[in-house]
Amino acid sequence: MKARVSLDIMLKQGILDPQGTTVERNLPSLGFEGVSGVRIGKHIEVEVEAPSREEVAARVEEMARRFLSNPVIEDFTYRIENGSA
Amino acid sequence: MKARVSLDIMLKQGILDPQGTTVERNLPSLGFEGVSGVRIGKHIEVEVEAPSREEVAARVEEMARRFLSNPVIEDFTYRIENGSA
Amino acid sequence: MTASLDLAESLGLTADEHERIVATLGREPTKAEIAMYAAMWSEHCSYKSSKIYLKTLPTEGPRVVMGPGENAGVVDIGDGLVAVFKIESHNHPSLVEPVQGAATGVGGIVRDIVSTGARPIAILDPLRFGALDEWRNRWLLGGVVAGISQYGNSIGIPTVGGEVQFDPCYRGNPLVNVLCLGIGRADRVIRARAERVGAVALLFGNKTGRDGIGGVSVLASRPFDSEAEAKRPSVQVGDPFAEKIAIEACLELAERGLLIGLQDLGGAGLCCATSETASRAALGMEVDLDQVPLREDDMEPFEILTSESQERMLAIVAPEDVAEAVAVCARWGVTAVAVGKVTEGDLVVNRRGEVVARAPARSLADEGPTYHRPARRPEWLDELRARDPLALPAPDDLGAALLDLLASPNICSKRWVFEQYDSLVQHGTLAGPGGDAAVLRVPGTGRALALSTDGNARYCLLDPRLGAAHAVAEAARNVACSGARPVSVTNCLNFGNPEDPGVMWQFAEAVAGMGEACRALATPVTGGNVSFYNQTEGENIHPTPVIGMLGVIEDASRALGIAWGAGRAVALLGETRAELGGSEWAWATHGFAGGAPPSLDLEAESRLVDLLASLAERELIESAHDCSQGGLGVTLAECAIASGIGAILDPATD
Amino acid sequence: MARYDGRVKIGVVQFPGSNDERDAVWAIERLGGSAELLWHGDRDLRGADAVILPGGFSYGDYLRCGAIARFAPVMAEVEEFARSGGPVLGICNGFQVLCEAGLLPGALARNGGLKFICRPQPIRVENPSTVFTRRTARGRVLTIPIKHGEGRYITDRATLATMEARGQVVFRYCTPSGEVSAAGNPNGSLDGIAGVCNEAGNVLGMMPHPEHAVDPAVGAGSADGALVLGSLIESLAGARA
Repeated sequence: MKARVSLDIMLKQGILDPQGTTVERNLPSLGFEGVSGVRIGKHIEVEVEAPSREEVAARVEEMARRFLSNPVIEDFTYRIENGSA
Repeated sequence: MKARVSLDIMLKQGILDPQGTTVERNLPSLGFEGVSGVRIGKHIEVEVEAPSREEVAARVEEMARRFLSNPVIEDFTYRIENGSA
Repeated sequence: MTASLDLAESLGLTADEHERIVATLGREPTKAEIAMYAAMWSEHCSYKSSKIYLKTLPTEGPRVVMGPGENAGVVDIGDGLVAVFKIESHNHPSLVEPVQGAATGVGGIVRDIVSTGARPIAILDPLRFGALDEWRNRWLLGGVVAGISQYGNSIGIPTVGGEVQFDPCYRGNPLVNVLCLGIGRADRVIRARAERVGAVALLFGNKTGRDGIGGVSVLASRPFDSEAEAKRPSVQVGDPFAEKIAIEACLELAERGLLIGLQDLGGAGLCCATSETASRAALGMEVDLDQVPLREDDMEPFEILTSESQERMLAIVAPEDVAEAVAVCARWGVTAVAVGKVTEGDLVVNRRGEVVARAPARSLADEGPTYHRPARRPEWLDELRARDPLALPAPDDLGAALLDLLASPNICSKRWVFEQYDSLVQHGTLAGPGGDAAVLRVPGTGRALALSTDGNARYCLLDPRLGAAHAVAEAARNVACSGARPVSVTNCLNFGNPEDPGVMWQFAEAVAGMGEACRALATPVTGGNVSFYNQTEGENIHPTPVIGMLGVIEDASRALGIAWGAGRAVALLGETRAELGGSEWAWATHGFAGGAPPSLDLEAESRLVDLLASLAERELIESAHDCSQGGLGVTLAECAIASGIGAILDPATD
Repeated sequence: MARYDGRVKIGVVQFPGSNDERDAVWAIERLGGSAELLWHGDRDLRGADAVILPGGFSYGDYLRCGAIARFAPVMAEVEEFARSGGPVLGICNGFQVLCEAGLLPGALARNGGLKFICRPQPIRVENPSTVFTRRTARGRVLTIPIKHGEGRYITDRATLATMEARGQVVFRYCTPSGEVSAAGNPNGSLDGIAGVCNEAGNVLGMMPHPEHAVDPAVGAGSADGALVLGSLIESLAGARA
């Protein structure tokens, strides 16, 4: 089957996110109130060809851990959007 | 209420995504087969304080259109994760 | 065994060091005190294994304004100006996360220069990696260069030189050394001293988080929610924008004369900056951790004190100037908070109304242990030295051999690397990357400064003393080839595990050789850095002392490059001998590393350097190029490539 | 506003994170104009005859290059000045700020090769009749250094067509011999575009750095940048003569 998967790769909690902090600090001066906790990371969309949904998940996890993210400073989450037989 | 919102900002279809293509080209050499259509953009998480869920959505959309994305070359989608009253 | 001894030992303090702490304090140390001593008495901060050798180096000279022991070396360059420069290493963080490890290496050395009140005008990056046929080393190279590019370009300081070398010994331990040069006013050099009782300690820059707490984190009394977080290595994410606004704020504070003292928060963070500035003025400091802006609210005192969050500075300001200083910082978008006051007594640290640490600043900053580690020449060296490079088969086709050498990783063009660096900002770069030395205009004068970084680890493997002397001599020749007179040296000493007697022997010999050469060439050492424990799965790297040499060109219009002009005569200065020991040809062609390094006549080197500078000053030569790695053939080829003009050479004529 | 020495005065905006603002001031003064830094937080152009938005990494280039800088208080004045016909030159980061502010069409995205590039770059003059290019000629090749990581110009086909028709494409990347081709294009920009102006021609954005090609002793060893900055100074002096 061919599944569209989307991953979000964010810096781990407690690790400085310079982009997030700088954007957050400047939002009020741009006229946007009541916004906090800004964190910015990567969104990756891929199509994965694999025998089963479990296979798709396994391949995505391995790819995320070994290549798409750096486990030392980043965490990742993923969603398998649709699976066509 | 205070809601956690996550946005995904991607280059519009048809606009070259060099990061995505480079990652896609390198995946086979690292042993990952059957992966295609790699596209890489930004994932942004924010907390929005607003009277209602509709208000949260309106504020997020305005912020995304005017600041968080560049409408000339980017599209955005967003999800309101949880809303605490 | 008292609880505090267990904790102390788990942080690398020995039993007798713990005993000395108990004697100094007259009681058991608190958890925060143990963390402070462990950080301040670490190899990185106290130089405990290297101190006895480093103090043999020549550090005096007519131009030296500030030598080792301060934030950076300061040298007089005339016109009421000083050059401030230093080199540091960020090897271990770069192995774990290459982009951020290298980026924060740039950030740290730049803050050392800025803390003397000087504006940084140049960065050089000597880098060393394992062999390129391994994917991991290509990943490390790409990451380190990207980190230096992103950070250095963003803070607006041109990266104008350095080197990239490859050797299998660096496979699990890349060397990321970064040199920074700044220009300041001679009458306004800022020292890292908390000079005046009652002065206020102002912390400014980024918030403090749990970055880089590494080993000390074992002290944490809260449970770690994940195994990864428990052993999170000392990785910090750099924020070049926060650095840029902190630099501009610092320079404006200095210009307005608001600074009594200034120090970067680097290794051992706030604990180091407070204890060192107080100790240098033989005073104490009262610190209130409640004032420190935190990134995470549940941080314990020991974490706040030893955090190595980036882009933070400690300024010592007179009470009446604090308001203006805070306003200057705010104008640049930098938060500045008073966290302490200079006192007569000890360094006293308060947290939520309670004294969590009290110790004499001097004992933390200046009374660290001094080790006399055993040093012994390793036996494997004799076999290596016994090999005869002259027995290697000579190439039958010299042209092909030269082309192979020019294409080898250590000699080939590094344009792929330095084109990722902004080498133009500040409109002062007379000679950028790719030549013998970087040459930079001194703003507002007719002078220029030349800078070169050099180090040949293979020579040092074969003979650490001679190899280190060669590094100084080659750096001097490089700046002389640009028309400059060598003035002073900074050094980055990258070595293996000091607990291995062979490594300590290499270190002792290298420092001795460096000292000899610096004396012979009259280039005193104004500071530097020692990095031990560089090894891969227990295998030590080759001894790699890297020398940063500063030279002065009185008339910038007389600066030289390596490109020659058409129709010019080409002369070789100095003697050529049949010496192929440790040569790049033998290594690149036959994978051979053996024999003895080439001989070195320091007196002749000194005369050669003077001759080159005088020829340039009298405009008797138009270009010059140092003959080093790869030999004469490579040197001539590089001149031709740089100018696009060939040459007909007949070595037979004398 | 009395002009104390009659020299043309150019305001150079300084954002937090700008790097080439002092280089621009130095280059303008070396060419006989006078230049003054304009603080991003002040809504005041201090009577400048023209405004330069300099190169650098305003706000660290976080989120997008120029995304935050374009909201700076000074930008309200710059937009008004531009709309009233005042000359505005955006160099590198400045070009990105002008696009984000909607003063110029299109956007600057990450280089095709994903790497920051710093080297001398041949560019071809496509429109010699703006206040920034009057000292050049159509088709002339200038060598001006580029140093950027996000310089790939993008716009949609329809906008490009109208821009071409109105001569809004001012510079294109090319080979040393002046050929606009893939070989001469360092970052994958659409049709090799290196610089564009607005419809009225008084606002120019260019990725190459003319201020780093005024003194041939430094940087890229070329003085072609003096033709661009010199054109601006000359136009202003002429306008007031």
